[in-house]
Amino acid sequence: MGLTNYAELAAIILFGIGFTILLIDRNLIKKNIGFAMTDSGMYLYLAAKGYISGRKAPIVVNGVTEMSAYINPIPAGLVLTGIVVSVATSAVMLALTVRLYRKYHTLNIDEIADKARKERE
Amino acid sequence: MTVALWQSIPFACILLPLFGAAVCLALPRRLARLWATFLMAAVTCMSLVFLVYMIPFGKSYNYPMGHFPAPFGNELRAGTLEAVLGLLFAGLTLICTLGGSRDAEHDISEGRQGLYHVLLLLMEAAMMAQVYTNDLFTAYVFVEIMTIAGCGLIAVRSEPGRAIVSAMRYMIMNSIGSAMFLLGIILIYDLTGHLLMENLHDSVVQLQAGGQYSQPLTMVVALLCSGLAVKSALFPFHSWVPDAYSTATPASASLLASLVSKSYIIVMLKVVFRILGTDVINAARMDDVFFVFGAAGMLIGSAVAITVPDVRRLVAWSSVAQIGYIFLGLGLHAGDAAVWHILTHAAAKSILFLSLPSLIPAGSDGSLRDLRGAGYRAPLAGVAFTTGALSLIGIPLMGGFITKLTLAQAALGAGGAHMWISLAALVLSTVLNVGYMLRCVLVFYSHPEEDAVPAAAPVRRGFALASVLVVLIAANIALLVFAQPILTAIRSGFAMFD
Amino acid sequence: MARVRDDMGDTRWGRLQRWLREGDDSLDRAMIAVWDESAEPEPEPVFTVPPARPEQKKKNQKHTAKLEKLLRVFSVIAAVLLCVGIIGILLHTTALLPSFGREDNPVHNEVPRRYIEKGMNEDTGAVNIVAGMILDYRAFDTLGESNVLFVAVCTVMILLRLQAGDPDERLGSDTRDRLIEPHSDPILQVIARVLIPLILIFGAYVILNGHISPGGGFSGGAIMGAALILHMLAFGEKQTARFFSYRTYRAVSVCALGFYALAKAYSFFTGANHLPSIITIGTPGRIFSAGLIPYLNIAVGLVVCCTMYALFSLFRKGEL
Amino acid sequence: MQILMILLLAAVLICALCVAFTKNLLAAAVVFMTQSLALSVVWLLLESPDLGITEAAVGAGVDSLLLFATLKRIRAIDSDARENRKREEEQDGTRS
Repeated sequence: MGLTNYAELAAIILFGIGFTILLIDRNLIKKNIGFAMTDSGMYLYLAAKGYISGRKAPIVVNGVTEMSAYINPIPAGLVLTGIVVSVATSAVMLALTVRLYRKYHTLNIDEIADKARKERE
Repeated sequence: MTVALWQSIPFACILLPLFGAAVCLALPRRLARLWATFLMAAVTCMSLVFLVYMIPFGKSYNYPMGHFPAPFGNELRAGTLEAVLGLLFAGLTLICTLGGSRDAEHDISEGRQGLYHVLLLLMEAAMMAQVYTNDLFTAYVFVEIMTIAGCGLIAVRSEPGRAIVSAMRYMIMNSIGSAMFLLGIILIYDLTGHLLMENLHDSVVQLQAGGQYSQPLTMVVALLCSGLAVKSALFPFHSWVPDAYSTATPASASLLASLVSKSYIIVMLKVVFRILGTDVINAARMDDVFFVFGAAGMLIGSAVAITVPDVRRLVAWSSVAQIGYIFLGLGLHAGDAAVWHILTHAAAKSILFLSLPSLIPAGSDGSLRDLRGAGYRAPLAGVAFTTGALSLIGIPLMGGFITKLTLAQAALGAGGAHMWISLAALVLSTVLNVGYMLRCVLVFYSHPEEDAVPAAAPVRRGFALASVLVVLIAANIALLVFAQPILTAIRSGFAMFD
Repeated sequence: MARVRDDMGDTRWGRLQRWLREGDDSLDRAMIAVWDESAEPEPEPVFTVPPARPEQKKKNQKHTAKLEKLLRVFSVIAAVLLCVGIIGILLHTTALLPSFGREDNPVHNEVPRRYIEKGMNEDTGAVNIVAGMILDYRAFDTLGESNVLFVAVCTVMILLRLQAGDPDERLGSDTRDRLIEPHSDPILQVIARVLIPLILIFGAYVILNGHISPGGGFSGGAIMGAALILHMLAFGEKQTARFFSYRTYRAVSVCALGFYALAKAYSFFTGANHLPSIITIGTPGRIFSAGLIPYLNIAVGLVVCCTMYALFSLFRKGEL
Repeated sequence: MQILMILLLAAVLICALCVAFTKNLLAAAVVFMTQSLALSVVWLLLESPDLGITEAAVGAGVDSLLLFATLKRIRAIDSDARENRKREEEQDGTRS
């Protein structure tokens, strides 16, 4: 059983969509989801790099410790770290969103910037 | 290889604040402040001792984090350059925290002050980790700690509104930068199979020689460098800087402006000189990108600073320009000029941000009009601001002058269009610098009009700020007096850097 | 003196001097509009249409609506183009990279070889090689990662925890709104009473077996945090507050993170100095084997569990 | 297996597009949660069970819960503001 390169393809498209939402969408919550998607895309890409067709997950079974039996454990470990980091970041962004909404009653970042500028003047 | 006890200092400099941050959460407010200050002082002392031992030692060494040798576990690496930067970061964190403590007490509500000190300690740990780490992924994780802690430090101010807006902008810009940086790490990991910097460098040299992966390598260079440039607020990505620096409490502002944006540049230095090597950077034309954006940042940052009436925003805009100088240094392959400017700018910018609150009268929004005669009302702060301003202007015999001298030397060495553009940019931005900085100083020392309302009595900021300002003035002068040995140390550090 | 300045006031030199000495901003205002927010990603002129005379208003509104529609179309097109551009460049790069799923890729070098071949029996003692990697070989990363969660909770607390004396405390009354108050739903409560112990036990299993089977502190901690969140949703925050408050969070995370930092400091220090370590790897496959890994997993699990609940609770009611 | 993988990846991408084009934030959050769930199965197919569990618990679980909590909080802020306004109007009415 082998998987062809679909995972990387999907990962890149996911990254592209997420990055575009992060850049273009003016809604803060959508921006946040876009950021999370960007990260998922990258992690999918990284995890696909560790895959070797026909091999098993890196959990030692029956004491077999040969390289040829398992896939590469490093990308999985890195992704594990990354997932947690991205949840932390998105929690902070959401908290900022709540504070901003409480103050300005809108989620649109342009309107918020407008109102903040008026406040300054 | 046996490891001397002093060689464990970088490890202690990272782990001590990390541990201290967890403990700090449990302490009551006043004790938390004492504890944080104590830890910062301890880290500063250790960094000083480390530098004293490091200079005669004369070569860099690797320090494994765990029981596993080179490519298998995490590693730290320290040389003279790291020791100098470590001392700068530890010392300035302490100084900024102390100098801004009275304002922080005033700006931050009581329930948040404990958390504020937790954030400061985590920030210090992350910065020390940036300085000493020898592993790209570790750098990413600690970059994220710094990003989030920086967001907290901007938003910690009790006043809602603009501080939060600027924190949000900061966060969006930084997450774009993080995404690019992480993608760069993933691609380079895929190409080489390593995350440790020396191994990465060996593989990259091989790939470069093989010529098979030149396009992906260019992509890696672009992603890593532009991700870090976005995070360090290089010119077109600076939109959050003026708001964030002018609304944050002075300690946070000086910390963010003088240290945090610099530590992304430290990672950048590692990427450029240790991982990729200048050959790969040149092949990808990244040096020209640095050069162009650095020069543009220098000019535009200064040009805006000269028009801004609010003195805090003025200083913030000048930061945009100063980051431009550092990137110009990178673009001209003058790493020593870049590092020297990191030192100068950190010392000068923290003095500006810390002296400003004493100069701005209570109830003013910080526009220059209210600041007439401020230099007489708060003499020490006035002298401090003037010192910082003169250093940034780069009048002969001040820190900024040596930056400009080294940059000009590098430009002359580069020749061609690079030379003319950078010389022109240097001259023009120096003129603009003189314009806005001298303007501030002149306003501070002009007599207030007789019919003006007498300003309210200045807030007493006490002994801590006064001593901090004296130390910073001394540091700015010391940078000038010891310029030659420091530059030698930086250059020898570069020799053992890659 | 004042008279002299009056005379000079209109000359260029006088203006420059005034600008230098007084911070006169007449010179600046025009420039500010151009520069100060020059980095706005999309300066939208639509929202800043100046107030117009009534007869112009209707025309302006029509004009604005048209402009807005145009802008929206433009932004969609820009988004699609940008998206396609990013995807195109990256796909082109990927096509040149080492191909997918092959065993001779540069990624599969001596590092994973050592992790797999020596990981369980000599180095870490963890059957789950990924757990051995993140908690032993590359433990420094993971230490940083736990602190990312810690710093995130601190920042969220700064942002959302209600403070006495905050200027916007009055605005925080949304947290006491009845929309937030849970409805006590008997069906939910009965199911929760059955499910919560099961979820907690499963979370504990995932944490404790982190070095033997898939899982570990992060996933197990998140599962246990979900149980706490479910408890709060089903029985109301007052019930949950009886056993989980800010003091609990503080105590647990201080102990767990402190232990984590100290334990890892010990192992880093002995490792770097080539000192013998008292930590042994034990018999692979047992619960208490693999040196520090199970204890670190427990510490991480506790931190993550408290973090997840704390985050949710802060978002929900602005209090812990 | 291959077909399952393709289906899941297609689902992930469709979810991403839906999020990009929807205006309804709650729908976006739910769709995002679905996407995380599909991804967690993809991790399993890529032989990384650790990631599968973590993504299911952290990505699909906690991250979406935080999104829901935020949306709920925003609604509460809205209704709070409405009530305040109503109260103020009533006060104005009684005064005049």
